[in-house]
Order: sequence, then C-alpha cells, then structure tokens
Amino acid sequence: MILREILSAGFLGLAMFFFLVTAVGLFRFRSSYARLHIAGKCLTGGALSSILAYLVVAPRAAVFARLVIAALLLLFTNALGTHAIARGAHHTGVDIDTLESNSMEGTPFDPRRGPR
Amino acid sequence: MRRTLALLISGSIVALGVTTLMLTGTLSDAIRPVDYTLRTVRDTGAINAVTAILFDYRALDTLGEATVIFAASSVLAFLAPRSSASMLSVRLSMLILYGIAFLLPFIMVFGFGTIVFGHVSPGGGFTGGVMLSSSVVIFAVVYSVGGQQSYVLPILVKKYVENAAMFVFVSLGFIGLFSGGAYLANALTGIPLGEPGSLLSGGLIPLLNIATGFKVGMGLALIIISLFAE
Amino acid sequence: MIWVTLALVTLLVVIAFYAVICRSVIAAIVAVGVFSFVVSAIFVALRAPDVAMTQAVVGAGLTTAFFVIALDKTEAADDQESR
Amino acid sequence: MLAPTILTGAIVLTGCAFYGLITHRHMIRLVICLNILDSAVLLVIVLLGYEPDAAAPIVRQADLQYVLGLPHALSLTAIVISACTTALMLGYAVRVHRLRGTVYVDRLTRWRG
Repeated sequence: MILREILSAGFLGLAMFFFLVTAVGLFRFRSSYARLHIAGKCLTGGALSSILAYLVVAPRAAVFARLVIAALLLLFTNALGTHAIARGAHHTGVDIDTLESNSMEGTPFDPRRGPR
Repeated sequence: MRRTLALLISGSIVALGVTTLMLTGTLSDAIRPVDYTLRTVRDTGAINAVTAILFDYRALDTLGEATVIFAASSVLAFLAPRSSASMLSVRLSMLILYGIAFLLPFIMVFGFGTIVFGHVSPGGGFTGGVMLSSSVVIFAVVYSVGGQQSYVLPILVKKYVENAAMFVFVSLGFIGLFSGGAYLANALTGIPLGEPGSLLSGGLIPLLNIATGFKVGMGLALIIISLFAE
Repeated sequence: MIWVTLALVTLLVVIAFYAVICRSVIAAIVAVGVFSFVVSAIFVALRAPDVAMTQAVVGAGLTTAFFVIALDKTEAADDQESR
Repeated sequence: MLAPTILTGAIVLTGCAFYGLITHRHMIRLVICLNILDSAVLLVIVLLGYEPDAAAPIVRQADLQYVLGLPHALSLTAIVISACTTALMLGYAVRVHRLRGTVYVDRLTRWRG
C-alpha cells in the first residue's frame, strides 16, 4: 500500500514538472508553432502522468478501465487538436518566424491587415 | 468618463456586497440544510437525488425548461435564412477526418451512457443531451466543407425526433393522471420502483431521462445548425 | 482542500478580470472557456458532480462554439464593409 | 471558511461583469459579461446547499450526511437555459450585424437617414 502511494506521489511530482515546463514555455516562446509544440508535447505528458498517478491507486477495476480509456483518448485527441490548430495557422498565413507580442493587452484583430 | 462611471458603479456594488456579507455573516449559517436525501430514495427509488428532484418532484419545471429550449430553437430557425453557408474555407486533412471518425462513437456512447445511467450516477438527461449535441457540433465543423450542413441527420429528422421526444414526455405524464394521481406522478401510480441502485429502478425516471435527453440534444443541435446557417 | 478552493477562486477572479479587460474578442472568448472549467472545478469542491459535468460540457464546449461561430459570422461581413 | 471565500469571489465577479457591461460596446463582449454574471449567481445558488464534511447527493450508504440536492437541480436547469439564451442573443447579434452592418451598440443608436 505504501509503495503504491509513493509511486502515485512520484507521478504527481512528474506531472507538476511537466505543467511547469509547459507554463514557462508558453510564456517564453514567441513563435506560434513553438507554443503549439510545447502545448502538444508537455501538456500531454503532464496529463498522462496525473492520470497514471491515480491509476496506481485506483480502488476498483471499473475505475481502472475508465482511466485507461481516458488516457488513450487523451493521447489521441491532444495530438489531433494540435495538428488541427497548426494546420489552420499554416493555412491562414502564420509564418514560422512570425513573433507574437507577449503583452497582456493582446493585439486587436484586423482582418484587412492579416498576420503576414 | 464612462470608465470612471463604470469603476464607481462596480466598486460600489462590491463594497455594498462585502459590507452586507460582513454584517450578516455567511449564508450557510442562516440556512440549515435538512437531510431529506435518504427520503428521496424511499420516495422515488433513484439514488441520485438531483435526478430524483428534476424528474419526480419538480418534473413540471423540467417540462417548462424543455419548452424554453423548443422556443429558442424555433426562434433561431426563424431568424436564419435557408442558405447553405459553410464554416470553413479550408479543406481539413485526412488525419483529422479519419481521427474524428474514430473518435465520434466514443463521444456518442458516453452521451447515451450518461443519459441511461442518469439515476444511479452523476449525469442525466440534460448533461447527456448536451454531449449528444456536441457531437453534432463536431459533425458540422468537420464534415460540412462543401456546404452540406448536416451529414448524418437531415434537419427535418432532427425536428421530428425532438417533437417525438416532447410527445413521449407529455404522454408519460398522463399515465399518472389516468391512474388517479397527479400529472407526472411517479410512485403514487403504482409503478414498481425496483431496487435502488440497479439500472431498472426509479419507476418512470429512466424513461423521462431518455425523453429529455433526446429533446435537449436535438434542440441544441437545431440551434447550432441554425447559427451555422445564419 | 480549503486552500485548493481558495486558489481556484483567486484564479477565477483573475480570469474574469482578463476576460473583461483584454482588447481582443477572441482572447475574451477563450478566457470565458477557461473560466467555465474553473467554475466546474469549484462545483466539484462543493460536492455537486452533476452541476460540474453540465457546466464543463455546456460552458467550455458548447458556449465557446457558439461564440466562435458568431464572431466568425460578424467579422466576415466586417471585411466586406471595409470602412 | 469556504463559504465567505466563495461569496466574496461571487461579489467581485458581479462587480467585474457590471464594469464590462458598462464599458464595452461590442455585442459579443456584452454577452460574455452576461455569462460571467450568470456563473457568479450559480456559485451562490450551489453554495446554498453546501455543508462541510458532507458527501455528494448520491446515496450509496445510509448513514452518511449528504449536501442539499435542490440547489443543484435548480442550477442544472439554469445552466442549460443560459446556453439557450446565449445562443439566442448571439443569433440576434449576427442578425443585427447583417441588417445594420455593425456589432457596436453606440453605432446602432445613431440615426441613419
């Protein structure tokens, strides 16, 4: 019992590390594709780690099965969503070296000017 | 000028609220919850007290709520002209098309499961219906590239399903009236309640759950299709 | 548990401030989606799992889709006006 | 301790939403502010039934203390209704934009001859 709880705490620590890396990366990177990259990779890792942390202390078999299905679907949909957003950004003309502003205000959307 | 006025008004709202809170204490001190949850299980046979309240004690309110959804979808369908506008101008990649096709059955099964198991676990007709309609959103976004708005169900079929679910709900209420109870009565009409906690329990509650789920799902799907076609 | 809820309420207020203050509309829409998720987490802390599920599905899924569709419709016609 | 925190949060959210409702002129921003106001009201309603050290209102054992289920049912109805009204308001906004060419409220009130 003790071993499972220690393992669960370790997985939670791993998830915290992944989420921290994701947050830092989202603020530090300036290009859209780099931000999508860190959102697709490290966020999946963090979510999977936090699911694993509950998986090792799951009380019943039904909870275990649901968590496995949730983990598989998460692994699938996160990559799919990142791919869709990146493809949409590519089609609307966001370049690989277009840097975004990091300010709190955000830039007002101007359809005539466009990102390029 | 306007910003100053807004700051003044919202600041006075916050100050007034916090002052009232500090003067009167918290709400939980004033109102003591009475424990009637166990009585809910005895009365209706459903172990989820929220579903029991929604579909037994306050079932008439649920009927009115379904009417509100019906009215909203009617008004939106009246506003939208029947044009074949499409959301996207870019063709989606093969990865997304086949990935969503793999993913959609899971979403639908989850929605139907939430509806059917509504009286023994968290969930119910409203939540499951919204999940079903979100699968319609995915259909409309992903598979409506060529201006074809509803890929799986035509709009007319959605309307018929919505009306049929409403009819089933209303006529299930008449069972209680004909057997000597009130409208939408459950246990008073002599329907066997079953063992609490099993799937076949709660008398009329699972049937009303299913009818409400189809009603809410198809109503919200019609609203979404109308917003798309606007 | 109490500290988690306190942190969630603080996060909620910050997100609401950002959704009201920020300049671009699409940022406000995304902020409202995140807002709904935080509200549903608070509902879980208040022991209301039904309300939390419904809030997560409606607020973060359906309402965000409504907003994005409406913004797309209004801005597409703004481009034609070209004032 | 939990109830005053959430009540204060709801009051601040109300002030926030009113600030947005007064300052903004974009219709979709107004609908967003109404959504925030709605969520603040829902928090207070759900808090009405809360009791410390009580379980969620799904009866699995007979000797537990459960939170009140009635506010949950009412707020469940309110959430779905708020989704419907949001869709209705957005539909009107799109319609107004198609008819008058703008989504800004102060440009709508100007007389066009």
